[in-house]
Amino acid sequence: MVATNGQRTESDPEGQQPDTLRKVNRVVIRFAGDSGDGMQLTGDRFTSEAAAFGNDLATLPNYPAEIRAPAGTLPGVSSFQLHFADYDILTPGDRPDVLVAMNPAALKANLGDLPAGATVVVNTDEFTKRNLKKVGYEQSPLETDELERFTVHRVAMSELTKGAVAETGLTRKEAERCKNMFALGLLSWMYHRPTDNTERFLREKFSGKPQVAEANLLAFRAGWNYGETTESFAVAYEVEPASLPEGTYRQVTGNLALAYGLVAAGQRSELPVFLGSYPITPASDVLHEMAKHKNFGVTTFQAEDEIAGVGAALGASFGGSLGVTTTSGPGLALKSETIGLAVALELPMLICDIQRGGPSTGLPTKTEQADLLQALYGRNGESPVPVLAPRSPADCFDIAMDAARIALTYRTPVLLLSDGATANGSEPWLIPDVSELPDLRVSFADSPNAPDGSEEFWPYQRDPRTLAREWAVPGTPGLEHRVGGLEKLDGKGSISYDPDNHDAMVRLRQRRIDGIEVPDVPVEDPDGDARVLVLGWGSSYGPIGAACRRLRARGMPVAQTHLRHLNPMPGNLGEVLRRYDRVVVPEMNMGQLAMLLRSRYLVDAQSYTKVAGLPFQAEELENVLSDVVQGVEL
Amino acid sequence: MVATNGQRTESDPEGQQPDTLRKVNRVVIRFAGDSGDGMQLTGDRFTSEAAAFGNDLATLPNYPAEIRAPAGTLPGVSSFQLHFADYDILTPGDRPDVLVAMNPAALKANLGDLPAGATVVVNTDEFTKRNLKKVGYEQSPLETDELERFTVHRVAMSELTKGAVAETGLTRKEAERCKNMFALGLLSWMYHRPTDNTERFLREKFSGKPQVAEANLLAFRAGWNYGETTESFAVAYEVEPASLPEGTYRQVTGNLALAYGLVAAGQRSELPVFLGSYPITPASDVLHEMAKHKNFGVTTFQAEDEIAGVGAALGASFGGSLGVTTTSGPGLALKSETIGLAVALELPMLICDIQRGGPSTGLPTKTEQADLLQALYGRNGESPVPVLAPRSPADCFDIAMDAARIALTYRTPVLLLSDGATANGSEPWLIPDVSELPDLRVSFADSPNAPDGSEEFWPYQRDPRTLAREWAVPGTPGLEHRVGGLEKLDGKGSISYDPDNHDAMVRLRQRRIDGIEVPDVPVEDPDGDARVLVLGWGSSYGPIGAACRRLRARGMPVAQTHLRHLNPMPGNLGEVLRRYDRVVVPEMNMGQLAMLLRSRYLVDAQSYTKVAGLPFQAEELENVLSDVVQGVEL
Amino acid sequence: MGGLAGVPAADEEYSAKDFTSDQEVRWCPGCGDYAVLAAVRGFLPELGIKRENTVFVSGIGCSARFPYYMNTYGMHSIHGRAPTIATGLATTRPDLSVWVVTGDGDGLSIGGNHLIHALRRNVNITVLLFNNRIYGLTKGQYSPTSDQGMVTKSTPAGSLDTPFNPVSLALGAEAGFVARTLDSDRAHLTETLRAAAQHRGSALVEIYQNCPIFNDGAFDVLKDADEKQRRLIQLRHGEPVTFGPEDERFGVVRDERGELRVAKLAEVDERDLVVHDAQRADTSHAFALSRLGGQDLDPTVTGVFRAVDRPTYDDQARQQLDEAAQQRPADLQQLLTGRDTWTI
Amino acid sequence: MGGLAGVPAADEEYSAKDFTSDQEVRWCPGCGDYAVLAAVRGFLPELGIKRENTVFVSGIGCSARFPYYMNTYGMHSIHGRAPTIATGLATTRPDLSVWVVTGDGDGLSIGGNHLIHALRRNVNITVLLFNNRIYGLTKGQYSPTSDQGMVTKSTPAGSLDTPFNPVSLALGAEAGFVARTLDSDRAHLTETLRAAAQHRGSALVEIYQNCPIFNDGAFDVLKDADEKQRRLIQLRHGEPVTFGPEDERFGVVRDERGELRVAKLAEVDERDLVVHDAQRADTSHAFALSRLGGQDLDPTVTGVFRAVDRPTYDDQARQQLDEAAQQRPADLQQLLTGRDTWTI
Ligand SMILES: Cc1ncc(C[n+]2csc(CCOP(=O)(O)OP(=O)(O)O)c2C)c(N)n1
Ligand SMILES: Cc1ncc(C[n+]2csc(CCOP(=O)(O)OP(=O)(O)O)c2C)c(N)n1
Ligand code: SF4
Ligand code: SF4
Ligand SMILES: [Mg+2]
Ligand SMILES: [Mg+2]
Repeated sequence: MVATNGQRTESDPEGQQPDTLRKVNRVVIRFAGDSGDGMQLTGDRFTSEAAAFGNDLATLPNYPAEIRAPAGTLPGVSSFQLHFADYDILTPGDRPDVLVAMNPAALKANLGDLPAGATVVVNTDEFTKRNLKKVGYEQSPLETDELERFTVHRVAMSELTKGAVAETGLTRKEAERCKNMFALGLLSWMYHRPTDNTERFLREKFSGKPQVAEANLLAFRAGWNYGETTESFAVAYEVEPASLPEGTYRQVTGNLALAYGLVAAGQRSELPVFLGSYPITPASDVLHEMAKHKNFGVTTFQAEDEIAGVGAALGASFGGSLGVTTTSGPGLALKSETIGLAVALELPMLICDIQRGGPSTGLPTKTEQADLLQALYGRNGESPVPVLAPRSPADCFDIAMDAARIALTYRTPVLLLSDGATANGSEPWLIPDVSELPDLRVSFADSPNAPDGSEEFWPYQRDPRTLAREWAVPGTPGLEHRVGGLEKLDGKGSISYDPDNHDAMVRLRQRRIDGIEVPDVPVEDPDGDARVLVLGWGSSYGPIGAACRRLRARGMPVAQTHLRHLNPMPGNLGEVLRRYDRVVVPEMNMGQLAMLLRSRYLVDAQSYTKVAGLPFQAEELENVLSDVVQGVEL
Repeated sequence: MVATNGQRTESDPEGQQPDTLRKVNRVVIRFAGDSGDGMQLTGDRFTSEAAAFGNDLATLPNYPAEIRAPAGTLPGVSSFQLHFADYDILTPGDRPDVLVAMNPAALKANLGDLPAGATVVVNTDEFTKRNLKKVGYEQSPLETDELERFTVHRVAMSELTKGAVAETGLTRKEAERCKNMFALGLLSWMYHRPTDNTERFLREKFSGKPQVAEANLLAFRAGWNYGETTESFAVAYEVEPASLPEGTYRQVTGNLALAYGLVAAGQRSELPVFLGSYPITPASDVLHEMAKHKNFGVTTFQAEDEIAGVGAALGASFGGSLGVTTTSGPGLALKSETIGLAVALELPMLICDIQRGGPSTGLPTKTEQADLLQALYGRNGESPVPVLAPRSPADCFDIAMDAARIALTYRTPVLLLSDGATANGSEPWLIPDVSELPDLRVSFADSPNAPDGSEEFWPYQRDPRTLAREWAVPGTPGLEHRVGGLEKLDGKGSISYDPDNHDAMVRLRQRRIDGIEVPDVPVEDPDGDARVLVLGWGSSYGPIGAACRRLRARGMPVAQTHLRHLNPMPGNLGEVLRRYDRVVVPEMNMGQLAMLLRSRYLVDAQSYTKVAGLPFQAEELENVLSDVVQGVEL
Repeated sequence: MGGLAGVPAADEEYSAKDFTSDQEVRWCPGCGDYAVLAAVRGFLPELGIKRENTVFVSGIGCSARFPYYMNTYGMHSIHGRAPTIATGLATTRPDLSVWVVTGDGDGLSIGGNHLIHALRRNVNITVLLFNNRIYGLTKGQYSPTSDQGMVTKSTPAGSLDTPFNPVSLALGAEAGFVARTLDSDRAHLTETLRAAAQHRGSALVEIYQNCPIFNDGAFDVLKDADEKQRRLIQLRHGEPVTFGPEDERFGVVRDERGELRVAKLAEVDERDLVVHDAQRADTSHAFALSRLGGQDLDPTVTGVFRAVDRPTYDDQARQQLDEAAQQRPADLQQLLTGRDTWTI
Repeated sequence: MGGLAGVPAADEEYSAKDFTSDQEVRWCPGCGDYAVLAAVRGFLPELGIKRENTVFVSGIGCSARFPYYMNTYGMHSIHGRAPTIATGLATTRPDLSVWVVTGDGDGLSIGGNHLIHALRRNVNITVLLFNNRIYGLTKGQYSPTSDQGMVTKSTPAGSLDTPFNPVSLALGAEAGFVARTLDSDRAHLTETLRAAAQHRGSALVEIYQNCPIFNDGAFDVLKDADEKQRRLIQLRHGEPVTFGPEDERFGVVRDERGELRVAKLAEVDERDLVVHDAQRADTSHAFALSRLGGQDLDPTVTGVFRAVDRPTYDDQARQQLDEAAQQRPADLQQLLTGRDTWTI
């Protein structure tokens, strides 16, 4: 295999020796086909196989906003990219080493991303005149020199599949629908994957339809055998297990890890969890997942809209539950007034925004980081809320737990900013030992607390350290009280129009959030000689990290740090920033974090921005950063 | 009269001479009473008298959030402060020279604001045991030494009023309700005001109830005569007309000026105006006012909620009207998703936020400037909108016109940030000559514009200078097209999921807003030797200006500039900021503009913040600034 | 199962005073809200549930100040959203009696969607809709229940839209319990609240409420002794629908086309009188009654239009949780571990 | 005055093709939306109005892509808000024919409030509600019209709430025009659209629409020839309500309690049959019909339930403007100057 991106195969450093089983360190595969072709499932299965084998991995699904755009068209192309390796990797990969193209549209849409020398596997059966015309090919690219830079495998997948499953008696149309499993079988052979899991998976998935299960299995095996037996696939590759930290791993997507984190927060706080939500891409899957865990005391409520979702969550919090709401950018906009109420009420609540391309409906299935300022400031009046962001799919679990810690300790709504790439991407996750998860238990108020000895309950009486107010839930005798959105007297909590009290309360709410304990930010600067610091937040962690590795491998020192806490910011951040000659902040927005840093620390942080609905590529950041590093070295 | 705040009477520089008619340069009067006592009306009438007399003036109403809190209680106190002078003044005054207190609650609530030597006029009839007890007075303050620092006039206003109007045959209760006119009459005598207007006003207001009109007139005259005849009022004062720029003036509140500006924008653009709104304090009066001007082609629509209000406005804009929506902070939060749509659609629309105290319901009848960041960033995705803010009540007219200019020229929603103090405050307004108002006419697209000669209409084809897209309204033959919230291909306007197009469109939308022409900001630095710059925005213009005058009068140089355009900012601002050693930014929030300036210009702008629901006082800013000026002089 | 099943019983006898908070009541003199407050304070003790297990949630408006005046738990939330908050609370806390206080603007204008969804969903909450046919707190704009043509601050030339009939709207939204009553009739108000509290599921009680400041006298015809007799129908389950003064009784009959109309009792056959049945599954009966006189209050139908039991959202949601817990233990470690793992 | 009064007449004859935009239609194969699109494209030419004076406004959802496929003016707005945009447009532009396309999620869940207010307000717009009883675009969560107990992505243990009956809801919200039809019956769909377009004021047309991907076959019983005959009622103004196959006709009668029910035609007196009258002022008649069979489609009542004229919001709003203009000239200088001025 001609390895790409500076990675060389181990056994074959020059990529010449025509072996039958060759070792490589890492591979990026992209499955691409029509929305109806089942590419997400195929990618998912291959990912599971890689995970089961012990590779490190990262994935990037990409699908259209339409449920099913017209078959065979460019807008209808759906793809799934997977990066797996024998070492710890950071991104789903910039450019595929292998593209599986199930039809001409899939080929055309993805060709531009391939490096020279890549492998292309095409389903020739779909390269009909009609299909070619749909995407504007005059002549089949399989017959021109358009693919000459690539190694092309032409496979009649549809027909082979139909042949393989004929015995099941499915209709031709049903039979053909198994061709994605043929492709999976073929790729599984090429990369020497274990197949048991997939076979088991297929049997379970179609347990109600044994005929379909059988057909999928047959197709899968046919694909494998096709690789094994045909001449055209002279070589198979092997990617050894990665040497990750010891422990038991599983594969998680960001949304799954987030849902687990929320369930775990409920368990560790011993509070019921109430999720009030309204479906929206790419957040809906968190609702779907949470709905499965009623046995953990998790109530899910699909509300009539986003406002009702967050309102119900707040009502549940008032009643002593851990109220949660999940959404994406447009939904966050709608929730903003109610989040403001939660700020005034000083009740714990989690608001998870899985960011997507904006403004407005924007690019609903694409990723972006452009809701940071909305999260911080998208409410009337001074209404500070803590903001956290996971840096990778698996990190969603920890971030959810930490968000719950902050919400419960400080009695505040907390905003968690994930994004489409994190939500749908996946990676191996070192399964935590539950007994070692943080203890999140809280105590509810149970007795009068008025400092004047009046035996009254004052709902805005505070813990002097955290400034958190007491949480007295309905049903507690003697603590009857009223809360609301009007300004209230500190301590007593009654309505107050007093100017000085208002000023004091505004500052107090700010101080409470500013005072939240968040860990110092660690800096990765292996040789300690970097003069350039790269700082990011959220899902850009992977590509930034990969770019830094590449620079260092090229002998260019660069320091990296990554913010998981956006508000308040880590206490050492100012000092860290001032340590470097240059600070570069790559963001998938127009420079929102950079603005905050510049304002707060008066540091001339430079933005590098891309707002294209796709994650950064390690390569592009490598180029940007190498220019900066070379600049300061001059 | 003992003049306060460094202002001395002209004819009596030492304040000693016991004259019968004495000239003063400026007076601050506060009328205070129960919510039911008609203090807003009383203040309003006095203001009209002062205006008619040609004084410069500024007003500050202050009333509770309840419609009518229990009579006689502190929360029920309503007041109206008025500052009038023989020169151009900037604020409604820090501390009243005269307090009219209609009951014990009004006295107690306002006493703390009075400078030593102030005049207090009380309605003794209300100082009953019961009323005193309601506000916690053990003994009447009229009988203790609590008021010894003031000149107190004890007037049995209720009884005197009842006596005066007895002949009309009104019930005692109805009769007593005229006591505010008695107070007005008395004060009108004290300050030598012309009374014709008030008499005419009363006759018109109660034209349907001649008995009531008569009673109010009698009470008003009784008050006047009381001043004229009783011994206790030895002195009357005179404040000469102010020497403002030549022209014809009237008095306007901010909300009135804003409504007029919107009507004028419709007339000057020759577009119908459509206001979609939902009532909310302190914005409702704009809706009420606009509803009166249907003869100007103004449609007002009270929607079911804020979202429907802005949605309808956007629909009207799509149809070729000037769509407008008015609201306050919580309503802006609700409108944010739709404003995002307007950003994507690139249609002109005005969104007016009359800011009030937050967060959440906050202090609905108080003023604040804490929606600036919400206005800028309170939407999902990158969705830049221009933001403007009036600096005084009369300035609302010009700002509305300018906001319309920007919206129409650049095809963009525009946010206008007024606030409670500006909205309800009033000042003299030099009535503009309509023929000299800016010409806001636009031209709608009327023919195909595809650059490829295809005779198609491309809705996102742009003016190369403004980057504004064409506005083709339904009903135009041949230009049928569809717009929407999904990302679209530049030029053609069809849906596009192309990554590069998205990136380009995000930058284009930003560039279009950044490129809006706004005037350079002028700096007031009379001697050119200031090292400290004070910069504000919105309604703090008055107190900042007054504070600067005082400093300069004390020989301390200070420069002042004020932002009316918050986004984009004036082109010369960076240069202006860098000219000074120190930049101080007073804001009625936690430093929102300061944050923007620091980030954008990397200038160490220092915030001075107060979030108490009340405007700055000139005195407090004088103190803050004098410390800063002295600091740099060291 | 009654509306209060699951709410712990009080172990003391309360009086109205126990439900009175220390906050001074701040409505305008003469406001109808006072009467409703007094009725609620007076009625709650008879429910016999713990005071601390009672919660009032309101939106924004004059009426929305209600919770401050009740010595129970309470939340004065934001405009229109009280039903959403109550839904989260009621779903997670079967031991609470949850009340929503809203106005014609709060509940029918900005909050209309939450209201109709709460009713259809059938969460165990009781909604008191204070209908004064005006926006009080914002000082007198027309509301979705104002008379057509009404001149208000925002409609100087008269309002244009057809008002909602809140009872019809609720019935169209699948409400299980809908009633109407009057601020000024304490006995009827109390009786209606009692029925609402006993109902398990979402209950809507529309209360005609006078706003002396911005819409004074909107319901005066129902307060004038004569007019009241002539107009006011009080529905009673199982009884024929009749009303009117002793000397001139009226009854409701169904005409040839199937429509309800008012007739002189003397002129109709008693057997033709419509008999009220609040428990009919078919909502058409209650709906037809709601159309008998509407905005013009002539006649005015009050009482319980419909009281039909069906499983509540919150009971079922909790049941799903219980069933899941019985089927699968809450083993967090097992959940996190899942089935496809590998060990390094 | 008809729904299209004020819209300029076309000076050419259009065909369906004229209403077809250059955008490729992107619904799933077999989606019911195709049939509705074809019907609308085919029907619009007969209205005889200028194409450029036709506007489609939609929210978000699969169905909301509709405007892209129409060669008219159009806006694909945001979730649930299309009625608000249409309201602003229709009020300011009497020369346009304004259509709203919405789904059961878009129009009844997030957008429910705007829908009921548009109906009560009676703005001259026509709302097509594509009811597939599921959220299509977000891939299969239950909607406010999904069957109770339905297992969907968001309700793995079955949904809990009672669905809305959109026709009942609209009638409870004072709608002047309400109809129901089917994606698969082109003739009936066209006929219904025709009636809706002719109606001046807000018109709601509920269209049962199949989503083969996430809720396939929801309306299959109405497509099966036999079942359809047994279940489908097509209301016709002025005619008795009857249906059923030749050999077993049914009719709708009113029972002793005044409720509507289905009876075998053979077993009832023809004179007892309910005669449909879409123009009755009393909504109760239409409402009762809407309760005859509901979620279970047994029977399924289609056609125009109610078509009652009353002044529209937008006509009246424009009239107020005209009247004001006649009374007071638009003298801006005079307005700005006002009455209390002083000169320096
Ligand atoms: C989001 C939002 N929009 C508008 C308002 C202003 N507002 C407060 S109460 C109210 C209407 C009150 O009317 P109603 O519900 O009938 O209550 P009432 O005062 O008549 O009791 C409005 C428009 C607000 N507080 N918040
Ligand atoms: C504010 C907002 N919330 C949620 C969504 C996600 N969303 C898009 S369409 C939709 C529901 C679609 O259902 P329906 O209206 O029935 O249309 P269908 O797809 O079935 O035609 C949802 C929840 C969104 N786009 N915007
Ligand atoms: S304004 Fe009306 S509703 Fe509000 S408190 Fe006063 S009387 Fe009551
Ligand atoms: S998901 Fe359903 S409704 Fe949406 S396009 Fe596909 S078939 Fe139609
Ligand atoms: Mg009201
Ligand atoms: Mg649907």
